[in-house]
Amino acid sequence: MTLLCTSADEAVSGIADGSTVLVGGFGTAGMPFDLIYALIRQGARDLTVVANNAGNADAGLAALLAAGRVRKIMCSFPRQTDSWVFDELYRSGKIELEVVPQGNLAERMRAAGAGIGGFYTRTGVGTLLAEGKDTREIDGRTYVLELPIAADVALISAHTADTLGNLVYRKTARNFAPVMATAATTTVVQVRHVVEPGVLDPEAVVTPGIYVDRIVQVSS
Amino acid sequence: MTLLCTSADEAVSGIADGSTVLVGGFGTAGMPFDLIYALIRQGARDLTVVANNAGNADAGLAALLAAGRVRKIMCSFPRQTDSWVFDELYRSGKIELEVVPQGNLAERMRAAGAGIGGFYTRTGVGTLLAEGKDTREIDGRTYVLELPIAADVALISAHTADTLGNLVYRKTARNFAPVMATAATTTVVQVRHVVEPGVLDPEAVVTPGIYVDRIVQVSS
Amino acid sequence: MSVVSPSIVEHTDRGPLGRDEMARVLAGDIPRGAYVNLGIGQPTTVGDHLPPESGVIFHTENGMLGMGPAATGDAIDPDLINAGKFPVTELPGASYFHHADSFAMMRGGHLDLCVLGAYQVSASGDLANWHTGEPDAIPAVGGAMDLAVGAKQVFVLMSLFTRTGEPKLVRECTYPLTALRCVDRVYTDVATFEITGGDEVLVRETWGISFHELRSRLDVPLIVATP
Amino acid sequence: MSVVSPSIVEHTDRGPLGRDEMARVLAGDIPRGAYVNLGIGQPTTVGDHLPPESGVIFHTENGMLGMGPAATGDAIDPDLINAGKFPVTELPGASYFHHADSFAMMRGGHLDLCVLGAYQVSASGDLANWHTGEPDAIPAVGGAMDLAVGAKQVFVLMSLFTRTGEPKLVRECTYPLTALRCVDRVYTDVATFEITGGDEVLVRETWGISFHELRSRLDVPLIVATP
Repeated sequence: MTLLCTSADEAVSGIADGSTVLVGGFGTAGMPFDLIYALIRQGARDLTVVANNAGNADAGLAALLAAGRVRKIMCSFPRQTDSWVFDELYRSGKIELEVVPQGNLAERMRAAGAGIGGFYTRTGVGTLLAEGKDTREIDGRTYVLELPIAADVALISAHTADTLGNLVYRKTARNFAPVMATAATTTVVQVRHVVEPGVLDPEAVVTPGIYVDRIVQVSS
Repeated sequence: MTLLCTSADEAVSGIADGSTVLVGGFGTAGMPFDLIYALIRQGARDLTVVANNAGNADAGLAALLAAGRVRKIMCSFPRQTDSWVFDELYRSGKIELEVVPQGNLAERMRAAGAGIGGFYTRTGVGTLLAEGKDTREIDGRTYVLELPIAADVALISAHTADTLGNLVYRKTARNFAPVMATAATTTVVQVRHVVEPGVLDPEAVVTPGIYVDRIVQVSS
Repeated sequence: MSVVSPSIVEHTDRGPLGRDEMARVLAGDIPRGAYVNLGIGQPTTVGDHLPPESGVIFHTENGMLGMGPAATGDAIDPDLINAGKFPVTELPGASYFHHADSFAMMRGGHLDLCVLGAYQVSASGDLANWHTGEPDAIPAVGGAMDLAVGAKQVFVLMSLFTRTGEPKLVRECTYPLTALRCVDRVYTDVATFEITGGDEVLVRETWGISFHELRSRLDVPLIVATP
Repeated sequence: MSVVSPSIVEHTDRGPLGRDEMARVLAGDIPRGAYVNLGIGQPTTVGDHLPPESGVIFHTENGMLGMGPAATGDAIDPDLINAGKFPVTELPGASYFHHADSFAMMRGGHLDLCVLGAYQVSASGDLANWHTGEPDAIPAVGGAMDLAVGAKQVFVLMSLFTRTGEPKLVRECTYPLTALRCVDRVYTDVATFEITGGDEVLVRETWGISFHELRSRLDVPLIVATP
């Protein structure tokens, strides 16, 4: 059952120290800023964060990093022109980094959500990022075994939710959110609009409510 | 590039003897009847058909089986109250059957479309349907390795296409079609309506046109 | 050590449950707001006892959440069917998705509960429900193996004995398996059972039979709960 | 045996191509109606030479097919960006999808072509474009490894020499690899190359340099096509 929260603080309550937290967004598009700031106030420490980037400028994910709450980040593209918070933490040895090819990041979270124990991919074959991983020849080609990324919590952003938790997104702000929603024990969503069941087109729902645990409406 | 065909016969032209053909539909919902009848007229033989069922009554897929064109069928649920065509062929040894759990059928076609060389699933562990397949312990649980199902042709049905091949479906007639569209070298779609690009809501397109090779509009 | 006394409800003043009563008993154990998949055949009838007001949301593996009751008359739409291929309806808040997404939902452990029929259930919760194993039988598995391993809880709904009187709750399944150690509860016409994960099966309630008589008719070690 | 004579266009009456000219040359080799992904940085500029009338359909890995040109002024929408995180527009017939679907499209071999930048390309088509290998460098791979193995054809767009004059088309890459044997063509400021799959690289066209001079400046065996 999906819980409609009255504040972002309520929505992130109970996140434990040491949790693995999926954070939606590609750059700032789709980043759940309100939930991240609430998580900073909530105080959970020693987090492993999974996200595409390692924060932009001083906002959102970068602010969570700057607050010293993140032990490790798994992402595809940490190095950006405005990723100075991460860059400083990384160079001073204060944060662990696991670089994951973007397609593996998405597919490994999908696997966690879909009950797949592991999958073989050609991405990374023969590169540093496949070192130490099992490989297998299938139909004459070499593949690398990749394992699921499951998480305790997903913090994502969507455009509109109904009160059953069905979600629709807007344009490329969709990005990782639907996959993350499937891969976390608790999925928390900030949305711009909340509507009654029956308002969203059932053919166009992207994330069915079964994947959504908590919703909070934020002013955009 | 997507080709708009003027007839179902044109849409199925060139399908070779011995092809693997994915046939959409769950029971009769979403079954591409016009394409199947065109395939019967076209004459390709010795086909391997992948579908959820093995045909209902004497129509559609059952008619293709009755015409003696199918060497082997891979499906999850051949035995139905009205699957008499298949039942007779099977009992008289005239068709080969590979029973695949429905989730594996869908996931194996997705794997083919997604460049996944194989995946580990718990479905089937310890059963007849996993005999002879590789297993692996992951995180203390046993999984079975399943391999992709790729095909030469997919015959599917959709509700509306635009001329770039973007597709939307209607209710549970969607079923296997979006996955099959990704797993075949040539994807052929029968649709009820064809519209210009820009008419379909980009947020609600289910099958992007990149997966669609041929479209034919049929009267429903 | 606490004193163990039987905690079981025995309805010996009546006969076994009818099919509709069995479905109602099972339905009564489904929590409000649960996401539920009902297998084809008798399990589908459980839905008759869970109207939309129950808050239970039904999944059908052919690509829908929020499935409503059976469709009749003008509401019948060939594009809107359930896993048993019967016409159904759509409730407010429904959503459609394709088969890979539908089975990802199932296999990924997101459904709270599924209800399945069975040829046999073993004391350790092994399920056999897809193949009689007879040489001329046409096997058909559908989504049973996926549901059995994927749903958070698996409830079986079946008669406890075959027409020839053989028990279907057994020490070890003799029919080909659907999945290992997957069943949580078994709802039958004469008793409801909980699979404990140990060697013994727990009996919760009986109809038309006493616990002692039930024990004499099954080859499975039975226990009752500590109150 | 046929008589082999050089089949190459040598533009020795001018200097090397400018960055915009490089993008235009590459764009000229993209077939009408192709599905194309342009990598971040210089590869993105190829799109400037492929207006909507070209029929080329652009994929951006952050979840869109049918991406239009850069957005400016009021058309800027923070929810609509490309893989380089710059605002873009939507063309009629566009579609949005999530990241796993977007990379399934890429990794499943459905994109006709991707254009990537590179630190190095080897004679056999190995690509190095994600990591300088320097100890204090922050590695960032993004979607490069997925694109390199997934697209039907991989075109590299890069200057042929580093600022210090080192060739970037090499016998073996010394930088950490992105993918093995994935590059089909290399478009540079002084020449365009085809990776043949053999030991030698085929030169198609040169600018501001002759084939013979080019051969003297690279440590890679070069050939020209049989006309």
